[in-house]
Amino acid sequence: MGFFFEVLIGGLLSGVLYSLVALGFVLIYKASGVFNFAQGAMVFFAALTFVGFMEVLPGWTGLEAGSRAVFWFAFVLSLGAMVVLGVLTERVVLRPLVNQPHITLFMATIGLTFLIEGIVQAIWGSHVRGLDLGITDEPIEWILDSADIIVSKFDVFAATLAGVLVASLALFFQYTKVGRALRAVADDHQAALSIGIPLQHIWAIVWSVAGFVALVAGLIWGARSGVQFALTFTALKALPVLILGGFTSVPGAIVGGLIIGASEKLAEVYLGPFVGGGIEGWFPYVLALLFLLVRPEGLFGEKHIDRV
Amino acid sequence: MMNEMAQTATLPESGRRIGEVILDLKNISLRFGGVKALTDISFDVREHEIRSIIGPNGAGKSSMLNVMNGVYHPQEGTILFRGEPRQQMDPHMAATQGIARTFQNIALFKGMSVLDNIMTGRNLKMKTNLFQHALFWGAAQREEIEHRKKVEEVIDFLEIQSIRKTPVGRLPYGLQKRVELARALAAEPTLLLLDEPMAGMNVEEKQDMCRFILDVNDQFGTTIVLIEHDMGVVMDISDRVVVLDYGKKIGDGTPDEVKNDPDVIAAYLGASH
Amino acid sequence: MLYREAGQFKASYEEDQQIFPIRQDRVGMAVLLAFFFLAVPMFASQYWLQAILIPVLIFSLAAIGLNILTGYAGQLSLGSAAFMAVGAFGAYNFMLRIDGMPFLLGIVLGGLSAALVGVAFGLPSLRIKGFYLAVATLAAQFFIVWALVKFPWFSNYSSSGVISAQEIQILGYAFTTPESKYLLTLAVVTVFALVAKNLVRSTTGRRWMAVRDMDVAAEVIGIRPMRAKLSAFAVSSFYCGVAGALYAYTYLGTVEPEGFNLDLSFKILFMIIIGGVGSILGSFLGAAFIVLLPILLNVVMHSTLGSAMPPGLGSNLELIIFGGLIIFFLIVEPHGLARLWQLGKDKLRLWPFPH
Amino acid sequence: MSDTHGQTALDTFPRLLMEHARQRPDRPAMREKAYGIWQTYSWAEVATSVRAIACGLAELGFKRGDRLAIIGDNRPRLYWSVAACQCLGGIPVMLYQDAVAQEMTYVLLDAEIRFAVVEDQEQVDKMLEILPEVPLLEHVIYDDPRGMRHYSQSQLMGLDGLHEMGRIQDRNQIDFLDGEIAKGASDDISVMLYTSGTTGKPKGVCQTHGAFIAAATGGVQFDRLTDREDILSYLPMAWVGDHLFSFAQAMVAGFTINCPESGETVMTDLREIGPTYYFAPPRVFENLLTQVMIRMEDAGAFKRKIFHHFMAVARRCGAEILDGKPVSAADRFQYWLGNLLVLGPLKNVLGMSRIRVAYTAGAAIGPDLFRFYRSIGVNLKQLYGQTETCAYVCLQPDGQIKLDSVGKPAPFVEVKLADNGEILVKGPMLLKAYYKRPDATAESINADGYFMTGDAGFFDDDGHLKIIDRAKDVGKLNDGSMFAPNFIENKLKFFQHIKEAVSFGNGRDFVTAFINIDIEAVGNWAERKGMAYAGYADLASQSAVYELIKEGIETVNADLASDPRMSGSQIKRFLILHKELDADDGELTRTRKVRRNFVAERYQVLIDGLYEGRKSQFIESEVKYEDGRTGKISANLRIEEAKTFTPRAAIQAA
Repeated sequence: MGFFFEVLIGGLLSGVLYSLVALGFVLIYKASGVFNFAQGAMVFFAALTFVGFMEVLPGWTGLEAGSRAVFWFAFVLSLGAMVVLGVLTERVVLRPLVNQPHITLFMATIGLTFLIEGIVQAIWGSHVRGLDLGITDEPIEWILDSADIIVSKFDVFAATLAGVLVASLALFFQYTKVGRALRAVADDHQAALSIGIPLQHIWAIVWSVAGFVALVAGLIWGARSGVQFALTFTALKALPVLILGGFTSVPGAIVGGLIIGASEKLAEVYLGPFVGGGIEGWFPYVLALLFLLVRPEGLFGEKHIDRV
Repeated sequence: MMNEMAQTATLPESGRRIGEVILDLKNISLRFGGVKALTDISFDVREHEIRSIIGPNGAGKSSMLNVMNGVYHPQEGTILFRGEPRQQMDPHMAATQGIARTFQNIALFKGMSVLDNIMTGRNLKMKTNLFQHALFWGAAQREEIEHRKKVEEVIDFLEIQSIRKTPVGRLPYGLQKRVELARALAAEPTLLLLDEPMAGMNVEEKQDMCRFILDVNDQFGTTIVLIEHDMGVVMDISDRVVVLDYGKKIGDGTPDEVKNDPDVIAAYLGASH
Repeated sequence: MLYREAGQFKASYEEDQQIFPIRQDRVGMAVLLAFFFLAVPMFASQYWLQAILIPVLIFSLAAIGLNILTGYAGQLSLGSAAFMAVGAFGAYNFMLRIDGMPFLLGIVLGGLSAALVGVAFGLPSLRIKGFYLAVATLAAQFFIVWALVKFPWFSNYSSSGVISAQEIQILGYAFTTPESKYLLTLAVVTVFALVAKNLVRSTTGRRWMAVRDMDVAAEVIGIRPMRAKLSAFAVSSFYCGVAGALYAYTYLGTVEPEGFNLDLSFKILFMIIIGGVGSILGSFLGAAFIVLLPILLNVVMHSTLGSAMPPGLGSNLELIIFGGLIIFFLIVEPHGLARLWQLGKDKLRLWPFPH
Repeated sequence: MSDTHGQTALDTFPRLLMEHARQRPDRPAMREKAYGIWQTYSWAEVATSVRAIACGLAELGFKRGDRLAIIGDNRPRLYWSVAACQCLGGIPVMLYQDAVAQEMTYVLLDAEIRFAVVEDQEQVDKMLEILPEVPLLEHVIYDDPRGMRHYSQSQLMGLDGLHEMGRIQDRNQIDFLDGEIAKGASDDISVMLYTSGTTGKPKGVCQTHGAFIAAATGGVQFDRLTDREDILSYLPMAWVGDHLFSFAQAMVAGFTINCPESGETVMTDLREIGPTYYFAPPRVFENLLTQVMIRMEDAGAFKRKIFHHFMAVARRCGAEILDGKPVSAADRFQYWLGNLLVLGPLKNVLGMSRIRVAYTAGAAIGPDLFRFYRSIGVNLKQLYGQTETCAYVCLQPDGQIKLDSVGKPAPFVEVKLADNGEILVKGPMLLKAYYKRPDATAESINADGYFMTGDAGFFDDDGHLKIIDRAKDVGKLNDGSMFAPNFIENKLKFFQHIKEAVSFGNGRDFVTAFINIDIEAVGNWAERKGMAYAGYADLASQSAVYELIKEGIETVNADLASDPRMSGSQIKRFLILHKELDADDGELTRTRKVRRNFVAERYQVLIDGLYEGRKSQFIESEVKYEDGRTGKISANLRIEEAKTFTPRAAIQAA
């Protein structure tokens, strides 16, 4: 039983990370109706840019390598880079494609994925780098002692960070002017336009916020498994989460992430042996698909009625 | 040779005598979630007649049409089509039973030519399968040509020869409406549902469309259910008119009866003046 | 300018419905076929045949497959490579396990296996649309590759799932030289391209397009969206499957499941975006473009930078160019190269008038 | 002689038709664009259908010598009805399909029509409208049944039904129709064509089989037409030209006639068919040219440059190459290149690339227009003829094209000139008579059997006939030389800035002219020059405009001087009118022809001014405004002199 909980908790904690990436998708989808396949590439971009700055900043500024100052300086610069990326995306990709079918926008973000990957690797190189956030990936001792369950310190830290981020985003959208405008846009583009909300402005902000989320996700994932091209696959992890939770729902992204995280770990452990293992890659998808057949709009999605 | 031509050129004969009830709607109620779109509506449609549905915006006219050919499923009520009762239609079944329709917002296949759009109207009459299509030879080609001939008659009938091969997306609005009618006619329907066929047209286009609707009704004996806002047109061409308001039926009868119905005048005709 | 259409009137529907109604197009096509069937195998180098022309042809076939699903039936798929894998491994196993299995039948059976799998993964399309469906096809991509690796039976228990294609023999003739493999591939692709053209200009194709353009209206005129979509999945997967079998047999000779990864699926998607969504011709143009571009890039980079080229720059530049082109085409010419060709052709037909 | 194929000579149209059905049963006789494709009818099918229609008509009681009215667009079944009528020894009478019902009454009454075959509901409605006024009309047969469901009049019958009835009849009694065809004689009247009648009521011109067959045979031999020609039949069936080209010549040569889908699609259909033999009146060629120029305006600079370059090459040598005249190798190469890049594609897009022979007639064609088509390689020629001569008097032979002549007398035709210059013609193609008008017949054919065309003309040194005017308008200057006002005015009007011209000179010492400028063309010219003007009168009085017009007149004078017969007619003095000649003021006919005498009377003071050598002349005239009110306008018009040239003949003599 303890083992079960260990797997479950491990799954839930990694699920939080899925949620974080999925959150980036949801933000952009809600605001601009774009299914941003490039979210994974943005995570990679953010992490690599951050690590890249960490490497070059001491040389440029004379700051001590690995110091807190370098960390924050790099963080701010990376954040700036994400904002630039977001604004550019809005200008160069979204604006010309406004009013195009969703599927076209989706394909455009696949192109964007390649573009981002190519650019960031051309700038910083493509070798694997480590990233140390100062939190070690070791079991929390008192839980190990009291319940005989291994719970990684790092995972808890990451989950907490993600939780804080989600909460602050929720507050941001609930109580700031930009947030309210954003929700208005999500509800009805035309109406939002007609009451004078600058749509493109909002899009740029949302893409920047999504960039910020990508940066946080990139740091956590990068710290855990190294900053490498594989980070782009976080997008693929997040997709089933979205299907499960619905494209437009922030709570859906969170709950979906937890479910996917937990179930894929449990499936790997309990079902995997029967089929030769390695089912983590597709199990979330199959789970999400089965779920789709029952509830096409997702857990928290809105039911869509075809008006003719 | 000439006789063959003559036969293919004349579409099936039928007189324009108003006949039996072919579609009977009884106590139809339709809800979307908590919103009532239609409440306890009953009326019938007789063979060969032109039956109009009028009413202010949001009266439930389009919903009524959608119930008739199974796009919407009413929660209550019965639909009798040719005497067969069913609680609801499904669109495919409606099509096989000879019900065709056009839409308020043109629902053409934008990526296809006029000809292909109308050819899809023959879809149900096509019997060859995918493997025959793959060869496009023998039966498949024969069938394609046979149906092309029928489609050409419709094209000729609606006078759209010059746009035959144009992608529908490039056509002006009025012509798109005409192509949509052509697609519906290609199915040789017995019951034709037209949802605001003249909306957004200029006077000349309206006159043409009116003439086509009357010709269809006259030459092929097609029963027509029509939603239209232009009162002049409705009163001119309809045999009977049903009036809806807020999802309820408030009037039903010949154009003259409806015109003089105090309820209708109060709720609708009066309001527009 | 080259067209002389006066006097080319159609006196029957057969003539009117030809694939190439204009005589100059028919002549052009005949010349093109003669060039590729006769001149190319005589004069092209082995490198050109084996490393460029064969893969271009095979990818064209796969792109036609994806185009049928995405361009004609409107269902986005990100799992084309997986269906190619099914075709490759299917053909391999049919030839391996059934004695005297004729090669052509083998690849067709491979294609049919892919079609079956395609239908299975197409089932969700009945309930879900758009990128929900795209995600579902991703599931196919991951699941199929995983299954081919995990169940060694598929690869006849070779290590890590690698299979080596058997020698191709048709009626006792062994296809071993690049020339013969090229001709075989060309013949198969030509036939299937013709079949695809037939499908899309017939009722089947109109049903697909109707569902793509407006599914409610399609249903109302009696088209069953379910059948249309599933038939598109089946035909599309069949094409990908045959392409996969050729990929294994006439192109690489040795393949492993991991070779049919998501990147390959994306590549095929890019082919149809750049070549032209909803165009058979576009599938060929797109495939040629995507295969030739990196080669061209490589040549240019080497001749300009020489050995000074930093490692990895080539592949990153490739990513940037592909990504940029996709966005460029989607914005500027969503119908791709095929549309540009069409516009050029229209100009030529009206020459010297501008419109 | 007595068997069913007993006709020995192919001297009537029904016999020709049956012969084609035997000789080339599967060759296409007719095509019609309908239902998206060119529906094709072979000679055998046409013959069968014609027989059926004929038998059907006979069943209805159609007798030898009866007239059959035919009203509608160029539809195969209407052409077949013409042939069917001829099989029975009847006389087809085609009516202009766009005439209103009342206009048809006259012809229906005059020709005592009992049977009519009409195209569609529209024509049926016209027939029903005038039915009370034409009591003889018993049967109206309609081709297109659309919309005819509720017509219950006993006179009406569908052509389908008639056809079916006749088909059965023909099968049961195969000898009947052959017998009827055998009864026909070359000298029988084959068709009646009504002349438009600028003066008096229209007259029915009776033409025999022999006449039209002779005219058609002559034309076919002259241009070496074969049974492989394609012609587009789009001009009214009631017009003699259509009957010659689309019926008689097709019947003689066995070529294919092609009927367009509708009036709006003629240009598309022309492009699809790409006829090898083509006829169009000058205005069609003119509209086409205008369209070409307008469409080319939108082309990019580079393309325009290529276009204009090669058009210049074509103007320089295209017509010469077409005529087989010697042209330098360099020009030949340039033209070849131009043909490849511009001219060939241009002709193709216009649907003219297969044309072997094209004709125009009916009005004078501007030399620039004529030369344009010839220079791009379209073998456009002119012909001359009247309804009374089966539209067949003179033809321009290949390779001997003169811009202002109508060619040489056609085979079998004899042309001579009367003392007053009137053109007299004689030959097998002459009319038999005007229907029920022996007086008119006698008036138009002189004692020697020559038809008096009413046109004046002369032969040039190469034996080409030049038409100069209506004979009655031709006068003499005081020195005795010929004065042909229309001839001069037409030359003036080819100049793009001149819209109308009226010339005077009969019984005078020299020629003078009134000019109306073309407000659009001159207005454009003025705008380009940056000239300000307020309306027509102001523009017409500007001296720059006078200069412009003067240049044009002097060009015409130079041209006139080159011809010894015309050199005396050079315009010495002219003025530009202060108002446009207007039909509302009675100055023009409704068909926009100048009413010469009326104008002369009305503007007598101006004529006086011209001849009295004044520099200007005051004029006040009454005008009718569009709302019906009348008002007066006055102006002081400038009178200018134009340079005249010494006649060429005189130079040579000196």
